[in-house]
Amino acid sequence: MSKHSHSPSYKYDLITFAALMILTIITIWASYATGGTSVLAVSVAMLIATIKATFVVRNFMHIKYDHIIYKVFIGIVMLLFLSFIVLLGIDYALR
Amino acid sequence: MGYFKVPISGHNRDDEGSKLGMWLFLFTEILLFGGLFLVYAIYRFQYFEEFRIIAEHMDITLGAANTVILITSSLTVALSITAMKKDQDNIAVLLLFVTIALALGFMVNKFFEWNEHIHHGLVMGADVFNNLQHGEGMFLFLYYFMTGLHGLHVVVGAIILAVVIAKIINGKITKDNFSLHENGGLYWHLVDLIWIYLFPLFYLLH
Amino acid sequence: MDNHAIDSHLNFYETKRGLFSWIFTLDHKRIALLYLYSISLFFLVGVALGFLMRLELFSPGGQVMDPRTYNQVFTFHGVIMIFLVIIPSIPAVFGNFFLPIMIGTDDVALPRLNLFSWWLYIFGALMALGTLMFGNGPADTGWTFYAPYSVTSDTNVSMLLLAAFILGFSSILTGLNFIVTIHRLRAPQMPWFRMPLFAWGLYATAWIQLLATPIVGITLLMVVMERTFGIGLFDPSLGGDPILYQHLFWIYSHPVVYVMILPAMGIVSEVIPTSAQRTIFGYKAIALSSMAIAFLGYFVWGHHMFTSGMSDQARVVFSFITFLVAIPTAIKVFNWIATLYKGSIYITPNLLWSTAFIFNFLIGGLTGLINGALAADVHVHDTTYIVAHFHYTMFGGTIFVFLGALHYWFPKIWGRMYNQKLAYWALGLTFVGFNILYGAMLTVGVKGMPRRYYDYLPQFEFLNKVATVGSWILIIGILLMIYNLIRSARKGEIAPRNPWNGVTLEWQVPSPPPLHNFDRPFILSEKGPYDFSLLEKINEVEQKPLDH
Amino acid sequence: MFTNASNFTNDVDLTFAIIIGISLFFLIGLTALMIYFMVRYHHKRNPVAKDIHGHVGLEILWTVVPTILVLVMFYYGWSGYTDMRKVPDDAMKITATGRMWSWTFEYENGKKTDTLVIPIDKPVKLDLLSEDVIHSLYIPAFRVKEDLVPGDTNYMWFIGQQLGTYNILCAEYCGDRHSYMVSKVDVIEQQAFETWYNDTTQATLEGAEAGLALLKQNACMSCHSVDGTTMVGPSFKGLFGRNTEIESNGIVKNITADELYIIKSIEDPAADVVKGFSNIMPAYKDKMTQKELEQMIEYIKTLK
Ligand code: HEA
Ligand code: HEA
Ligand code: HEC
Ligand code: CUA
Ligand SMILES: [Cu+2]
Repeated sequence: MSKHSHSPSYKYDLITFAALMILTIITIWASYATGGTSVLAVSVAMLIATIKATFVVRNFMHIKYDHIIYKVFIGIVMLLFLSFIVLLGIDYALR
Repeated sequence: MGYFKVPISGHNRDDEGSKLGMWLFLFTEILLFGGLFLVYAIYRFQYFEEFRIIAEHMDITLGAANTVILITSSLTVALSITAMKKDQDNIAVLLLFVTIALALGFMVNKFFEWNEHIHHGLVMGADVFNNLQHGEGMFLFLYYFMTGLHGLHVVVGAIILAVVIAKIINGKITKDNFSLHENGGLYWHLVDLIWIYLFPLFYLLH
Repeated sequence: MDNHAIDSHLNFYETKRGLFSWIFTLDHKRIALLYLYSISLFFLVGVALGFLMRLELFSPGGQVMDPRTYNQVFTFHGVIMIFLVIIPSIPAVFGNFFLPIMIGTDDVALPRLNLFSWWLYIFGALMALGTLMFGNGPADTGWTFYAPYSVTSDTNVSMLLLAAFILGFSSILTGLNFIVTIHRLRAPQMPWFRMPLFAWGLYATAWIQLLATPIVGITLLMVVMERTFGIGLFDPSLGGDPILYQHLFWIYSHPVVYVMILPAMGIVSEVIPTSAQRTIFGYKAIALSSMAIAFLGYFVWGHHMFTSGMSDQARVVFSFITFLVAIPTAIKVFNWIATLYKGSIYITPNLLWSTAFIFNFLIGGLTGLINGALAADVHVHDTTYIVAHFHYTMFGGTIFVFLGALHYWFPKIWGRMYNQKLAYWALGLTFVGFNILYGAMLTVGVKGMPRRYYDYLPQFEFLNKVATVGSWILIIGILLMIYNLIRSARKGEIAPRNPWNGVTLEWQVPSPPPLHNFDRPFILSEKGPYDFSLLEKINEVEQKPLDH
Repeated sequence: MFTNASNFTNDVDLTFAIIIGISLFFLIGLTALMIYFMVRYHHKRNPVAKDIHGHVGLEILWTVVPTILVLVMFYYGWSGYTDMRKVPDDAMKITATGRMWSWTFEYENGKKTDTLVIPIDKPVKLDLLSEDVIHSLYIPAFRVKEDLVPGDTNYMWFIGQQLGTYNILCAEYCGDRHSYMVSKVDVIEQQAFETWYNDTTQATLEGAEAGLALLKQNACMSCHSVDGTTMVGPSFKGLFGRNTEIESNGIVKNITADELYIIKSIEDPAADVVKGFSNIMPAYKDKMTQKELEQMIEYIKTLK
């Protein structure tokens, strides 16, 4: 079992939940506000989704309290995926 | 230089090891979906108009409802792990049951949604579908593929959680030994995580 | 230790017997052997297909089969060799057997998962073989499964794709297991930079298996779906983009060539210090260059697509990064050779397989540089030059090391010595045959003979004949080696613990090892894994066995 | 190597020569060093090994030198390649179409051929199209190659600099007869080219003769023989009036090949699939006129 430096608390989970719900409402609202179709809309939606994902990973999945190596790994995986997108972009945007 | 004993063994319990293994597996899952996200990204820009038009058929309300369901289920799993750590077995089990119920709700919702599409002929093989623009068909296919694969993960996740429930009741999972519970939780959060991206990509961006 | 002491006078073969004790075993050594035997079996099938192709290409015109069959043969040959032989080969066999021993533990971290990946492997393999029986004949698409041909071909492509998908997961799980094992089960006195280099190679490999394989998995699945539902994900007549398929395929399939070569490089880094009886030159450089290769290897996939119609800028970017990967590889080669300097070298078949590897891999790697150069690749792309390049790296590289490793660890695995004289002969024939075969293909490729050609223009005949003759010499060499190894495993002299005077942990356990690997405390040096000043101490133990 | 057949041969061969030169240096040098060490430091000659853990200076040296060398290689590959993508404005445009398993070249005046004919010393641009799967147009002597991707437009250009006939090969695997998807490029004098270019007598052929020309032009001959050998499809020899077993919508039946059947087989080959063959023939519906169909059948009738 992993050592947790914090004491478990329901409140913490509930706050995270509240944040996720609020972000869900914001992203729906934003999709209407941005017209839902432009490049801007896609970027905003992805940005909000990423903020939500960060909450889930950090708070629900306890990355905040885990060994630093997990953060490094997650960073590498994200970097990898982003570079795939960038390299594909170099082809598709310039073809 | 020195003499020492053989330390840890592959057959001993190693919770940190199991958790590491689970995380590595989650990375694999993320990249499995990642391939699909790459395809989506490319075609989204290639067929911007078609994707927009066909996305009109998506029901935001149903999508939002499922988003709320999944986030809530993520909460209940997180709470049940907290309960486990506090040695409140009964609450933990109860919360897991709620999670599975929510998973079921998600799938029922999904079923109605797909049913609706099929009813309108928006499915591979139907005439309406065959007459769609190429980009529109692509969108629908990716929609079925990605949400279908995601649905499969929901089912698998629910089964894992059911096993966890059984083991808690049997006393095999306890305050000092809840690695499976924790890992099941991690898997469940991944399911939520992926949906967080699927929701805007398929429902919101029209 | 104490709790294991009871049965440690039995080796791991003797603890239990019977078929079930093998196919349901959780012992990493037995799982390794299960892999070895199944891989060898499929390997022989693949070899036979390679032999058939060479017969067909002996002269222009049809020789022994028709075009469709030829296409199915090279596809099956490629799929077997890549997915069933070379990807699992070193990690699943030698990694499984020696990684836990070399880092001082008694098994991998997740033994059940280990067994499960072998079963997945067998399941996938049977499915691949199943295409011979079910549907409209085995696939004829080439191992690259390029769309739209793979979408429209009427052969049983779908089943082969599913098989590859399953085999991919087997490979992912092996990698996952190794990462956890290396993170969690290293002996307490073995920090990262005192791990044997083979472990470093496996660690780098495992990350590629873990993070690249799922992408090709899902891509192959997309093709299956496309074939089943008639959707145009990659088929241009339905709006798809075939080049996107190529991107997704190579995002995995370039990194996977480093899955093949990095563990092999790890083994070479073990054999050379043992043979030279001195420490490795530039330990950290070799260890870190494995990680660098694994990392950079993710970003070069586009070099397989220089003529595909990708944007010109992308071609330049990919060409540039391709050249960067060559640098860490060069570092390794230089360090190996420097390790021989001022050593006290014992010439053994082990060492010669490794040096033969270095020679072949130099040719393979250096021809890779020509492929990476844009102007030159336009000419040699999809010619037999490429075929020779990848046989030089995969066969001359990985498989040579695999065979070398069989010799190096033979005494440890089977507890007997092999016949050295026969081993030299087998190696010699294999090496000569190999270079005739692929040297000729290299040349005929530069002259412009495209690959996957059933028939060819008359001006290519001479070199093709040379290649075919080379394949005969090669196969004689391999058969001789197989004969020698099988005979020695049954009748060879009994091997001591440490026949080659190595110092890594596997030489401190009995040959063959007991079920829980160690029968006594082992010795580790603070100066790293290759500290030969310990040799006397290690071998001393052998003379006076400890009392249990 | 080092011919002058096209304007790219020099650049490509130079890139080759440079990389091979550097490679041979390392291959021979490292192999020799390896063998020397094995002999010089054999345990009989050197019983006590010396532990050397490494040398920072050397590590830096053999990182920096290869880095410089690969940058040189990259540069030559890149500069040779840049020219291949810069088409001069005055290039003659030809559309090259690939299909299973033949080539068609269409000139600006509508002239269609199955071999490429180009004037010497004049830049030529090929627009590359494919009708089915990916092919790749490869002229080894010219050192050029580019894929023909269905649904996409690729291009290549070159200048033929030496009179003569060179091979065109298909370099991307495209199915059963991939290795037979070959053609030629004729590099001829400007004068001769103009005569050839303006000659359109082909259209004046009549009857069975025209039929044969059409069969060749439409690539039928890449799958069907006229001498009775079975290639990818059934032979045309004796086809007319033959009793054939076909599968039509999953039902197997026997028919006699008459005009209607043959026309149907050409326009919609998937409808009736001859037993023992796969359904891979492309449909030619709307690609041929009634007259052309008749001419082809007329020719097929002559093959008894
Ligand atoms: C084990 C497998 C393996 C390995 C290790 C490699 C290693 C390399 N490969 Fe290879 N490759 C394949 C397997 C492998 N390849 C396969 C299977 C294909 C074809 C797939 C198909 O189409 O079916 C292929 C195809 C292929 C292509 C595509 C060709 C084409 O289709 O047109 C290219 C292009 O750049 C390429 C490049 C390289 C390079 C630059 C390396 C480098 O990593 C090599 C680095 C090594 C060295 C450089 C030698 C050692 C260094 C020195 C001695 C120092 C001196 C060096 C310098 C001065 C730099 N490979
Ligand atoms: C590891 C990979 C591997 C290996 C070992 C081989 C081995 C051989 N290959 Fe390979 N080949 C491929 C991978 C490999 N191939 C791939 C990926 C392709 C591309 C397919 C495609 O285009 O889609 C290809 C394509 C290919 C072609 C080109 C087809 C074409 O483009 O037209 C040819 C042509 O001759 C050929 C020939 C051979 C021959 C004669 C052998 C061998 O038969 C030579 C004999 C070798 C041995 C006899 C030895 C090795 C022994 C062992 C490993 C020991 C086993 C262990 C025990 C017994 C314990 N191969
Ligand atoms: C890609 C290969 C290919 C090409 C190109 C091709 N065919 Fe075919 N053809 C086939 C195959 C395979 C069959 C048998 C299966 C079927 O009936 O569809 C066939 C069947 C036929 C038949 C029926 C033969 C019989 O024995 O009943 C005719 C007639 C025919 N083709 C004519 C043509 C003509 C005319 C052309 C060119 C305009 C042509 N084909 C081009 C592959 C091809
Ligand atoms: Cu066309 Cu190969
Ligand atoms: Cu590559």
